[in-house]
Amino acid sequence: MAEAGRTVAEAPATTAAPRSFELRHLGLFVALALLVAVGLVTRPAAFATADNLVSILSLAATIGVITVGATFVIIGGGIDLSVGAVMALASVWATTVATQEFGPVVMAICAILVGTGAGLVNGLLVAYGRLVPFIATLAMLVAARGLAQRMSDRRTQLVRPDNQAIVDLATTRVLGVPLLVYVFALVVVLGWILLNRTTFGRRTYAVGGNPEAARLAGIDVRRHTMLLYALSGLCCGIAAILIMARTTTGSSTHGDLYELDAIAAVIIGGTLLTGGRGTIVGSILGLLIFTIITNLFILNGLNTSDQLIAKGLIIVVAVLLQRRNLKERTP
Amino acid sequence: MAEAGRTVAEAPATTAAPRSFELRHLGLFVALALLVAVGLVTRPAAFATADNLVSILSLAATIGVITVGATFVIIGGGIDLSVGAVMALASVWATTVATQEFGPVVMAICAILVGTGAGLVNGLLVAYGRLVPFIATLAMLVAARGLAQRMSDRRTQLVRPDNQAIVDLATTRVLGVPLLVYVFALVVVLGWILLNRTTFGRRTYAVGGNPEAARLAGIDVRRHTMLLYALSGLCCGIAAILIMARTTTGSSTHGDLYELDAIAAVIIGGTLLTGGRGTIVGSILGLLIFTIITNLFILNGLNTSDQLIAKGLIIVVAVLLQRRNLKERTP
Amino acid sequence: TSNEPSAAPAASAPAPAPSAGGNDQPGTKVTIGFSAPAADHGWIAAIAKNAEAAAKQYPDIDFKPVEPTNDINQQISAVESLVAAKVAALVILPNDGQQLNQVALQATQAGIPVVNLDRVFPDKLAYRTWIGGDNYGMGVAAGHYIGKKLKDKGVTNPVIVEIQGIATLPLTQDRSKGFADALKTYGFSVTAKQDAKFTVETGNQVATSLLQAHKKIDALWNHDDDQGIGVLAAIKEAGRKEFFMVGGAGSLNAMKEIQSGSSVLEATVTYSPTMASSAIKLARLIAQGKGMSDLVENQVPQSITLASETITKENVEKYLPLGFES
Amino acid sequence: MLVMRGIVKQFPGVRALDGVDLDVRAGEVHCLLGQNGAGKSTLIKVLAGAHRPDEGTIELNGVPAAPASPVDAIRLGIATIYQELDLVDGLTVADNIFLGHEHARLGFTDRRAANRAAGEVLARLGHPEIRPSTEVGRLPPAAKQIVSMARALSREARLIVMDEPSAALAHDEVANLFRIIRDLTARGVAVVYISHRMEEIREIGDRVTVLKDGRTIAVGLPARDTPTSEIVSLMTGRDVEYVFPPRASRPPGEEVLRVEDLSSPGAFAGVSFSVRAGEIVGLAGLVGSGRSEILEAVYGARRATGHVRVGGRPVRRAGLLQSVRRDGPLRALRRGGVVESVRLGMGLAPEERKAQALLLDQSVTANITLGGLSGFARLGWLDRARERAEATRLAEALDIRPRDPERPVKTLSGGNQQKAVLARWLLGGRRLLLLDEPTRGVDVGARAELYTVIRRLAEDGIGVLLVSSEVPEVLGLADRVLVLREGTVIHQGDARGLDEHRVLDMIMNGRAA
Ligand SMILES: Nc1ncnc2c1ncn2[C@@H]1O[C@H](COP(=O)(O)OP(=O)(O)OP(=O)(O)O)[C@@H](O)[C@H]1O
Ligand SMILES: Nc1ncnc2c1ncn2[C@@H]1O[C@H](COP(=O)(O)OP(=O)(O)OP(=O)(O)O)[C@@H](O)[C@H]1O
Ligand SMILES: O[C@@H]1[C@H](O)[C@H](O)CO[C@H]1O
Ligand SMILES: [Mg+2]
Ligand SMILES: [Mg+2]
Repeated sequence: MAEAGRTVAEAPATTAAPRSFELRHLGLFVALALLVAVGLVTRPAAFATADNLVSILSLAATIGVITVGATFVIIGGGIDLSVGAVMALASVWATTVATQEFGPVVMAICAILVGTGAGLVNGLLVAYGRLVPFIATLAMLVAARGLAQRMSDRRTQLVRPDNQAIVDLATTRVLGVPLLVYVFALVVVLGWILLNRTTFGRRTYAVGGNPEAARLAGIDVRRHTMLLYALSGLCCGIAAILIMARTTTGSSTHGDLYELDAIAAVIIGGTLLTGGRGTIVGSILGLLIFTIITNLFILNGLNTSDQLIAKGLIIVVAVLLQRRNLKERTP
Repeated sequence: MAEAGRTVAEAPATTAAPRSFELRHLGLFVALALLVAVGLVTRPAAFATADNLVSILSLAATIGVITVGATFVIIGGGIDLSVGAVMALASVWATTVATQEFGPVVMAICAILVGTGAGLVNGLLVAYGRLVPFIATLAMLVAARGLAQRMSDRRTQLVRPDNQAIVDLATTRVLGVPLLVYVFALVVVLGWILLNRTTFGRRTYAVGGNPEAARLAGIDVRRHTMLLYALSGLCCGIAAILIMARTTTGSSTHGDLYELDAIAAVIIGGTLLTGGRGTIVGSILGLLIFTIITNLFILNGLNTSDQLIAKGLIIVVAVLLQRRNLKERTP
Repeated sequence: TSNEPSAAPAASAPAPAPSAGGNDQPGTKVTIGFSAPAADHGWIAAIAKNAEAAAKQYPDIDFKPVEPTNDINQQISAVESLVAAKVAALVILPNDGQQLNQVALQATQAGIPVVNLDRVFPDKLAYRTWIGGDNYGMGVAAGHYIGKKLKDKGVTNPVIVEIQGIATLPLTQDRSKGFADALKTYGFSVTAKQDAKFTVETGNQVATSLLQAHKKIDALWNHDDDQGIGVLAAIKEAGRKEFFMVGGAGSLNAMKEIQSGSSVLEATVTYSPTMASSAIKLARLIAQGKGMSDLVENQVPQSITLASETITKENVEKYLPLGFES
Repeated sequence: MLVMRGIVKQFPGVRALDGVDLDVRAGEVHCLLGQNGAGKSTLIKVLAGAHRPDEGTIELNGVPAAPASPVDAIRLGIATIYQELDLVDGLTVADNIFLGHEHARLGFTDRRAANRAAGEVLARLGHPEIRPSTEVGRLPPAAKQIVSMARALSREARLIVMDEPSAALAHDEVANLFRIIRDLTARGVAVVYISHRMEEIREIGDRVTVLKDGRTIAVGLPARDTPTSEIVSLMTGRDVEYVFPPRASRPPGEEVLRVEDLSSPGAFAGVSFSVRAGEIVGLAGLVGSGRSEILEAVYGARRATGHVRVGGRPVRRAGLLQSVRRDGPLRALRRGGVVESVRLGMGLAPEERKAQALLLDQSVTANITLGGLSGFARLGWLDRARERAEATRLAEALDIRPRDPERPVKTLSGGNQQKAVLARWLLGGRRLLLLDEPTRGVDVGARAELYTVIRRLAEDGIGVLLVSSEVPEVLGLADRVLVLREGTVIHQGDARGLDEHRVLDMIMNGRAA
C-alpha cells in the first residue's frame, strides 16, 4: 500500500502548492542562511573563511556520497540501514595487507566492488527474498560490521605509505579545494542527473510511489529495487575511499551511525520515508545543515551536552521553517 | 433479487491465506523454536534452566516495555526514535539528588511523568507542528540525551540505599521471578487489551492505515496521534524504572540504540513500517528472538565478530521463515 | 616514569615470567569468567586479546569469555550467566562501574571473587581486587609534559587544545581533571576541549573543526591513541605544524610516529592494556588461594594501580614491544 | 432542508467552486451533474466538513450550519459516500462500518455486537455474504463499495451524499442500490446523488442541479422530464452526440492475441478466445465473474495455467524462476511477466486507478509516459521536451483538465484521473490494449470522445480487449462479445447479434444464447 501516509493528513490538498519543490528548498535555504548568519555573528573570523568552507565540505563529503545513494533508496520506497557498516567493510577490505599489495587503484576498485556487492545482496534479499528492507539491511549492518572486525582482527589498518595516492585525495588541493570534495561534487551531480534526467530516475519515483502501478506499467519492479540497493552500496564503496583518504585508515569502526545521519539528511531534505517523492538537492541541503550545526558548535566551543540540546531545537526550528511546504504530503 | 452470482465478496476457493496473522506468528514461533533447539543442543545444561529463562526475560523486560509503546506508534503510522534517550532522561531525572529526597514512589512517578511529558512533546510536534515523525523524534533523541547529560553532569547517578525499593524490583523474586518481569508482563497484557479490545486500538489501526479515511470517519486524527506518542513516552518512563532497578543507576548513557532494537523487534514481528497493521504478540516474539540470540551467544562464548555475522544470518533466516506472509510489505 | 619498563608485563602473549615461589606451576583447575565492553577499538581489543593470551598460558585455567557488549543491560545478563555457571573467579571490565556494581556485588556475595579491571566499581564490597591504570595520573603526565615544554619555550597565554574520549565515562573526566590540575601548576589552562568517541573517524571529525576554530595552537592533548590516528590525519590534511601533540594510552602506531619524528606527535602517556593479562593472572592466584610471590603478603593486594608513563623520542625504543596495535 | 449559497473553494491555482448554490428537500433524490472537474466532489466535501469553504453559507433545516470537520457534519446528520474509497484495509468490515462510532462501553469494544450490527446493515444492503469479520483489504472493489455504503447507512443520517456510488457496480448491483435509496427517501431521508450515467439519473432522481466550471448553472430541473440533450448541453456547453462511433468497415486482421484454456483457480476456468488486429472484443459479466482476473492473467500479472500468445509468438515471461520456452505451451504464467507483456506491445488500464495505476504525487506527464518511457529515451537519457509534447497532445485529445501537464495527478478530479490512466496506453507502440472499466467516472462528453479514440485505435490495427459493467457500452463498442458467468465463458459471438436484454438475461440467469 503505497499511500499510507505517515503523518497526520490534513484535508488532502487544502494548500497543495503546485510548485512545492522549489518552495521546499527555499525553506532549507532559509534555515541554512540563518545558520550561516549565526556563524558570522558568533565567530566572524573563523566561520566565513574559505578554509572553513572547505573544511565543512570535507567533513560532509563522506556521508554526502552515502546520502546520494540513500536518497535513491528512500525515494524508491526502501531504506538502507547498512550504509555505515558497508562502508566500514569496504574500507577494511581495501586496506588488508593482501589488497594493499596491488596499489591504490586496486584498493579503490576493491572498495567499490565490496560496497556494490554488499548492496547487491541487500537488493536481492529485499527484491527477490521479499524481506522487509528495514530488516534485510539491519541484518547486513550487523553482519558487515562483524565481517569487518573479523577481517581486520579489530585493528585499525593504516594505508601504507606506498599507497599514499589514496590519502592524496584528502591532502592534494586543486584551486584550494581537496580532491575529495570534487569527488563528492561529482557524485552529487551524477546522482542528480540520474534521478532527474533518465528513465532510471523516473522509474525510481514510480517504484517508490506506487509499486503496483509501476509493475502494471511494465517496469520490472524487483530488478529496479535490487539496482537501487546496489547503487546505495556503490556509494558506500566510494565513501569508503574517501574515509580511507581522510583518516588514512580502514577500520571496522568507520561509519558508525551513518545510517541515522544519512536518513535524517534525506528526510529533512523533504524526501518522504514512504517513497515516491524527494530530491537530491534537498538531501544535500539537509546534510549541510547538520554539518554546519556541528561545525558552529565546535567553533564556539560549546560542550557536547549543550550541543545536543541545541541541535534538537535547531532541527525542530529548521523543519518548522519548511513545514508549510510539507502540508501536502501523501494523504 | 437473490440470484446466485450476485455475491461480490465470496471467494469461492481463493488461495489467498485467509488467516495471515496466525500464520505470521507461526513463522515467528518456528524461528523461536529453532533457536531454542539450538540452545538445547549446544548448551543442554545451561540453556533450558528456569534460571536462564528468567534471565532472558529480565534482559528483555526494559526494551520489551518500550517495544509495546513502539508497536502502537508504528501501527499508527509513525515512528519514535527517541525512546532510548527519553528513557535515559527519565532515569536521570528520577535519580537526581533532589528527586531522591522524596523516596522511591516519587522517583517512579517522576520517571513516568518525564517519559510521558517527552512523549507528549513528540506528539505535539508531529500532530500539531506537522513535523515528520522521523525528524521530530530524532530531534527529541538528541535533545533528551543532551539534557540528560546536562542534568547528570555526565555522571552516573546511583540510586541511594534508602531508595532501595526501586532496586528491589530487580532483586526481589516472587515464585522465583523478579518483580520487573511481572511489570513487563503487565505492560504487555495491558497493551494487548488496549490495542485489541478498545476503540483506542481500533482507531490506532485506522489512523495508521488510512489517516484520511480516519479523519473522514470523524476521528480526531491529530489528537489520536499525539496520544500515541505520549503512550510511547509513558512506556519509556516505565522502562526507566526498570533500568534503574537493574543497574541501580540513572545515566545519560542508558538505552543507547534502543530505538533500532525496538523498531527491529516490531518489524520482525510483522508490523508494517507504513502503519495500519501489526500486533503486540508479534513484536514481543520478535524481541524474544533477538534476546535469545544474544543469550545463546553469551552461553556459547562465541567471539564478537562471529556473533555479529551469525546474528545477521539468523535475522535473515528468521524473516525468510515468515516471508510468505509478508507479501504486502512496505514496497 | 618511575617504573622500569622491563618490569611491566609484555604486551602480547607475554611468557609467564619464571618467578619465585613457583606461582606459575599448575595448580587446581579454575574457571575464570571474563566480561568486557565490545571490542570496537584497538585498546579494548588489546584487552580482550591479552586476557585470552594470558589465560592460554596456564593449563589450569578454563577461560570463559562472554559476549562483549556496549549495552549495560546485556553486560549485566552476561555476568549473571557467569555467576549462574559458578565460575571460580570473574574478571570484569564494566562499561560503567556504577551500573555494574550491583551484579558484581551479587557475584561476590555468591562467593565468586571479582577482579575489577580498569573502570572501577564504587562499592569496595563488590570486588576482591582492582587493577587499572591511573587516569588522573595520565592527565597529570600529559599536563606536565605540555606545561614544562611551553614554560621552557617561554610561551605566555598558550592555546592548549584537548580532545577527550567518550565524555560520559568517569575515566575521561578523571583524565581531564588531572590535565587541568597539572597545567595549573604552570599557570596555564585549557583553551578548548571537545570529546570524540575513541574512534579514528570521530577523532578526525572533531580535530578538523577544532583546527578551524583555532588558527594558532601551541599544544594539543589527545586522550586516546586510537582516535589519535584520525586526529593526526586531520592535522596533516590541514597542513598544520605550529604546535606539538601528546597522545594517550600508548599504541604501537603512536610510538612509531614519535620515533620517526615526522609528525607533530611528540609524546604519549601510557594506559597500558597489559593490565588485562595481569588481571587474569591475579584472578587465577585468587581462585587458587595463592598470593603474589614477589610480595611478602599471603594474599593478592586489594588494588593495583599502574603508573602512567610518558613516552618520548628519547625512551620510545624501550616501550615499542609494549605498544598495542590500534 | 439543505440550502447552500455562494460556496467558493479555492485551491492553489484553481477555483474549484466559484459560487455554488444547492437546495435539497427532505425525502428527495437530488442529482448533481457536471463534467469531470466541474466541482461536484469538492462541493460535497465542503458539505461533509472535509474541506472548509472560502466563502458561502450552509443552512440545514433553516439553521445555519457550517461543518468545520467531518465530525461536525456527522453530528449534523450528514453521511457521505466518497468518490474515492475511504476504507482502512487493515481493519475488518465491521470495524470499518463503525469506525468513529464504535460499539463500545467505556472505551472497550463489543465485537460481537459490532459484528451483529454490521451483518444487519449488510443484509439490508442485500449482501449477507460479506462477512463482518473479513479484512477489508481482501475484498474486491465492488464489495468495498458496499462496505462504504453500509458505513453511511449505519449512521442515522438525515442527508446521505453519494459521490458516484455506482461507478464500481454492475447492473444488478445498481438496481439493488436504488431499492435502498427508495427505502431511505420513503423515510424522509434526503439523498444527494452524483453519477455520470444519465439513465440512472432518470430512474432514481427527483431533481437535478447542474454544475459547470465551479458554478451552478441550472437548479431544480425535473430529473425525469428534462431531455438528456438539454442536460448534456448545459453540462458541456455544446451538443454531444451520445452515440457509438461506427464500426470499422475493414475486416479484422491477423490474430494479435490467442488465449487457450486459461484457468486460474477460484477466478475463472477454461477460457479460450482470440483477438485480431483492429478488433474490439468485449467481456460482459457480473461483478465477480472474473473479467478483471482474465485481463490480469493475459497480461501476466496473475498466476494462471493455459496458453497465451501475443502477436503470433508465445509470450515469454520474465519471472526469475521461469524457464523460457521458445514455443509450445506455457505453464504457470507467473506474476512478474508484465515486463515482457509490455515489451511485446500489451498495455493494461486497470480497474482501480488509485491503487493500480496512478502515481498520485507525480505530474500528469510523468503518469502518462510511465508505460512507454524508453520510447522517450536514448541510452536511458530522457528527452523531456518530446515527452512533454506527447503528453500534452494526449491530454488535449482526452480533454484532461486543467490543461497543465505538470500538475500533480492527485489534484485532478476523479474523471480526469481516469483519463490520465487511459492516456498512458494511447501513447503508441501498442499491439493489444486491455481496458478494464475504461470509462469509470468519466463524464458524458468525454465518454463520447473516448469511444471515438478507442475506435480509432482499432482502425489503426490495434486489438482491444474491453471490460465494462455497462452492457450498452460493451455492445456499442465491441465487435465481438464474450459473456462470462462465474468464471466461465457462456457465450461468444458477434456484438451485432446481441441486445442488452439478452446479455443481461445470460449473465443473470446463465441462459446461453
Ligand atoms: N486537492 C486539490 N488540489 C488542487 N486542485 C483540486 C484538488 N481537488 C480538486 N481540485 C480541482 O478542483 C476542480 C474540481 O474537482 P472535483 O473533484 O470537485 O470535480 P468533480 O466534479 O467531482 O469531477 P469528477 O466527475 O471527475 O469526479 C478540478 O479542477 C480539480 O482539478
Ligand atoms: N472475499 C474475497 N476474498 C478474496 N478474494 C475475493 C473475495 N471476493 C472476491 N474475490 C476475488 O475477486 C474476484 C471478483 O472480483 P472482481 O470485482 O475483480 O471481478 P470482475 O469480474 O473483474 O468484476 P469487475 O469487472 O466488476 O471488476 C473473484 O473472482 C475472487 O477471485
Ligand atoms: O576504552 C578506554 C580507552 O580505550 C582509553 O584509551 C583507555 O581506557 C579505556 O577504558
Ligand atoms: Mg468527483
Ligand atoms: Mg474487476
